[in-house]
Amino acid sequence: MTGAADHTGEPVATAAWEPKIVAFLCNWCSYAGADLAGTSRIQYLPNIRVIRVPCSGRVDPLFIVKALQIGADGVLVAGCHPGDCHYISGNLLARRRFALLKRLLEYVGVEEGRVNFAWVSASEGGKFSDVVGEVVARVKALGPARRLIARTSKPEESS
Amino acid sequence: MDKGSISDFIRNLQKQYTVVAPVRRRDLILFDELGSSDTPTLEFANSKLPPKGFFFPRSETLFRFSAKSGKMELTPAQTKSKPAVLMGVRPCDARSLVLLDKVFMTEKYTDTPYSRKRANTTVVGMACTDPRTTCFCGSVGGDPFDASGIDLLMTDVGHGYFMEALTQKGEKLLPHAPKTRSPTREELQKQGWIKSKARAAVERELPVEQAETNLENIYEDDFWDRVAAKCLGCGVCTYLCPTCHCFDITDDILDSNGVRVRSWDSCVYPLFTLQASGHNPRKSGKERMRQRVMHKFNYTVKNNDAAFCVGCGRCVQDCPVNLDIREVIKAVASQRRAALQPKEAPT
Amino acid sequence: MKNPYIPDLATIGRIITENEAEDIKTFELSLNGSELAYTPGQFAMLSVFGVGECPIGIASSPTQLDTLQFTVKKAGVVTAALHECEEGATIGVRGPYGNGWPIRDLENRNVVMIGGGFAFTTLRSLAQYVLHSSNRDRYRDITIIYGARSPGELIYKRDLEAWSQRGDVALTVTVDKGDSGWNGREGYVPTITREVAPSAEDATALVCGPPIMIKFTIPVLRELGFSPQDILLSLEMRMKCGIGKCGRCNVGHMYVCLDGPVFSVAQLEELPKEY
Amino acid sequence: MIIQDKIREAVRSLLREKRVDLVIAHEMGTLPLRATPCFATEPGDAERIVWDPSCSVNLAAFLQNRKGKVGLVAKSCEARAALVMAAEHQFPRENLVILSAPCQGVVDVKKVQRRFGGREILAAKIEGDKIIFKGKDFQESLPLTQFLCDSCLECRHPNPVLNPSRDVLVEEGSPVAPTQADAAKIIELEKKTPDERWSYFVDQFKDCIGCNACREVCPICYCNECFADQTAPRWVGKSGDASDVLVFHLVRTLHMAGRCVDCGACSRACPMNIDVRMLTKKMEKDARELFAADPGMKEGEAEALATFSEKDPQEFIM
Repeated sequence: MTGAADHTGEPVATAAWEPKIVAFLCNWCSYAGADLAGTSRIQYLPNIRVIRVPCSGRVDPLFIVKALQIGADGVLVAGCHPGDCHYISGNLLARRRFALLKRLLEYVGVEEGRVNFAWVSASEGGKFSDVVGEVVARVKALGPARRLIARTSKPEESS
Repeated sequence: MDKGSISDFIRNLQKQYTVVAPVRRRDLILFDELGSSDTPTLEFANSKLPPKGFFFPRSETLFRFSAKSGKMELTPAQTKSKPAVLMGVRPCDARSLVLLDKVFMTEKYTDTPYSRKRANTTVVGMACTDPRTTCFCGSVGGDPFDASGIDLLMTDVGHGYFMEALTQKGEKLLPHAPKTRSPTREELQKQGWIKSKARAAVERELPVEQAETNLENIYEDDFWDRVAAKCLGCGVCTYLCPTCHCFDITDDILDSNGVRVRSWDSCVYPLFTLQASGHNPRKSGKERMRQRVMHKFNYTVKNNDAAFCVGCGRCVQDCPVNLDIREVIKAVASQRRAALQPKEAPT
Repeated sequence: MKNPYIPDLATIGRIITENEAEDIKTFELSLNGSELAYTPGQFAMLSVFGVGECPIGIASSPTQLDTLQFTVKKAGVVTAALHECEEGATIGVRGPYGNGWPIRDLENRNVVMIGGGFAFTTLRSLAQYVLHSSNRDRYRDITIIYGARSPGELIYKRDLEAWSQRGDVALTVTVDKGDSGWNGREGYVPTITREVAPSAEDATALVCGPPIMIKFTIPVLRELGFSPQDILLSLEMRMKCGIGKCGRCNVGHMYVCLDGPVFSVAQLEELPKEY
Repeated sequence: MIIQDKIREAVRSLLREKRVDLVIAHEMGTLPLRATPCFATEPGDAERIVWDPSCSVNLAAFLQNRKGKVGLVAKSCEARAALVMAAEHQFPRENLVILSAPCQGVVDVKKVQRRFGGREILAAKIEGDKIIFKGKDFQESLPLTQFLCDSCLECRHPNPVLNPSRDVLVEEGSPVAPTQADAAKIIELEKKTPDERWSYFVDQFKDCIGCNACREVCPICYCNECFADQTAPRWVGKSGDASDVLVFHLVRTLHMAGRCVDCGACSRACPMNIDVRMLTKKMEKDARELFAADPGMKEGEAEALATFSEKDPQEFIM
């Protein structure tokens, strides 16, 4: 009666479409890695929208789910390599959460490749660029996000 | 009307009306809009959710807002102009609509999202021929064949349906019913028999009026601690209730567009009355349980001349902890003396 | 018929920061094409689109034809969003709602207004109303007792100044604790009320303030001879609809949005203490 | 002596000796196969206590913030939930006495309704491994296992693990093998394509009415303010948008990770017959596979997600 939205629509990829990727970057490693890529003039794809977080451990799975809900075609979370965490073990706690989140999202049918994780240290400008390239390629192959998307702002017929 | 003609009846109605009727989905009986080839499920005890949702949905857009180049614009939600037929409504649920009218359509303020749908809808009742053991409409002023809120009443008499138009709105539907004929004397007899059997089956002895009076006396009693003890505050009773009508109003936004939404809420939730200052007038389960019972069986009698319970039994059946409202009514009614005596040991 | 949940649009004009802590601001609104015919003591639902709605008492008086004011303390999400708004911003207003102060019943009576802190807003509306030249002769003695935690927390300083210049209103301003620049009264509102000792004869007392102030002021007024019928309070409850439908602001069978927010102590004695 | 009598006896002596102020248990409800919570404070109250497969509420939900010494007549899953809560400081463990016995499983009333269609059950009696159902014009005796919850059929710990110095085990259990393969439905669903799985969940959750029963009956879901109720920011919209419904259930499931004891209360409570456990059991299974999580099996043990191991899997990380 309330007219549940249909979320099974096919992706509408047009030639001009470029995926939007939300990237949660740990302040101490991955953000610095992105910075290094910049200062070293290593190019990386402009599809990412960076959100700087104090630690990959700060990334609540809710943030990732919400990003997908409100318009991201893909998500990247990048933190320090194990052993390098500024807060000793934030990334290791996060690793457990992400493992479960990834499985759960794929289980409900959110395609593999929408949500991605990487360890990128402050000295890995090249790796950062590679990771972004890889994530963009994955998401491009999947097409625009089509699941879990909020339809709030779309016109609808009142019941 | 023959049972076999129900499809044709609906097809005919659909030329002019949107037809909403009970359908079976995932083991549930739910009201839903019928498609052009759907047939309703008319043999059922009652729907899982009451039909109130058709008029007062679980969530509905009141208006949209958008900020276009810095200028705010409001667009009222559109309502469908096609009239609707709500079919297969049990008399208890139809009565609930009459009660809800008393809240949503007052002299001073008319809730137009509700009243427009009400005005635009013809309610086809389905007399209750086989009440469940949890039914107690007879104790709260209803009846398995009650006509209030119904425009056209159908009664299942085995091979066909009796069709009685009770209002002008209902009368307008009759020409759409194919192959109707006047009932035979035997059929009339059978209907009478079905009616009396159904009437005998519903609980009529719940002391609702006694409870209403006693509620005044036991407001401060620790009785409420005991009743509330097993309530987990889940809200199922209120969400499935045909007369519960508490709601929330919230905004949902995406970018510069948004909607203001009215959605069901529940007096059993702790956040329902929580104020921005942190003060909560109904801070514990005790106050919230009391509010629910008082509101249904006392306040509404004062304000709206009727207890806001139609005896459908949904809350009885689906309470996860089996907190049975019938038991609460009985306990309240028998409390007077106990409340005046020294307090029992607290639980 | 108009959907009662759709607010009228209004533009924020002047914004006045009322207190030192800067968490109380008065917003002057101009309605975009609609009108709001209200009496003192009524409230309206203010909307910040995308955040939500909340009930706010009307702080101006209908005698000020060109002004519609709301004084808002930052407390929840909507009031916080209002505080973020700048002049020229568009918000929503619907109302007025509630019974308001009984301006007719107060005629030919002595009016005693007792306010504390931020909760002075609708009393200020009433004060402006009764002191207005077109109304003043319909009311007898007017006493205003107003207190705040500190001098910096006193709101409507310009009104207080203006009233203190008038001969036809007995104004007492007090603070819990003064500072170096303060040479006015010090003391809690209930205590000062006892000192001022307004006569209860042919008088109605209207009390607005934090719960603790109300709790201690009522006994003082009773001692002074005010009957429960002649002490009026304005209640605050969480509200969503403002029109008696949404089910959350009831105290017993009364709805604060419809039957209130103004109740007499006598009425409240009959109701459950659930507010 | 049958287990129920032993439990009543144990409750009676606990209350008589004033070792606890209150015992939370089940008693006869008002509907067939539906026991209801019972709060016993006097030794005599013990007579009302019921211990059988109709006891389907997870009573650990009543422990949060409870003051005073309390006894909990608990099935194994309830005992585990209680231990998870105690480890998370929801009440002091020393205030809790668990009374328990081997569990036969609890009845899923929805399975009964499904079996009998619209026909109303007027009375039902559990006799051994059978249930005798009585309706208006029928009587049928059917195997109990046909009506047990999936979580019970798959239960890996029907015998409670108690602390002998604190708790009371009224009867030792013998090892029991689950009747149904672990996470049977989940594994079946996992084999399907992402599109099929997505359609399954969209279809399941489109009837969610947002009543919060799944959350409120869950002893582990005890937050004072759920993320779904938060307003600044508002994480979960109330417009009934299907995505909001899924965001709520997915994130709730994530919050259950390594803490869910798979009691099945969420699925039993859902008035709309949504099998909420299709999410929570998946989480329980994955947390066990990846991190050997077995919540509530060890007193005071930190939840799996509050700790880590150097060797945790990370092949999914670039």
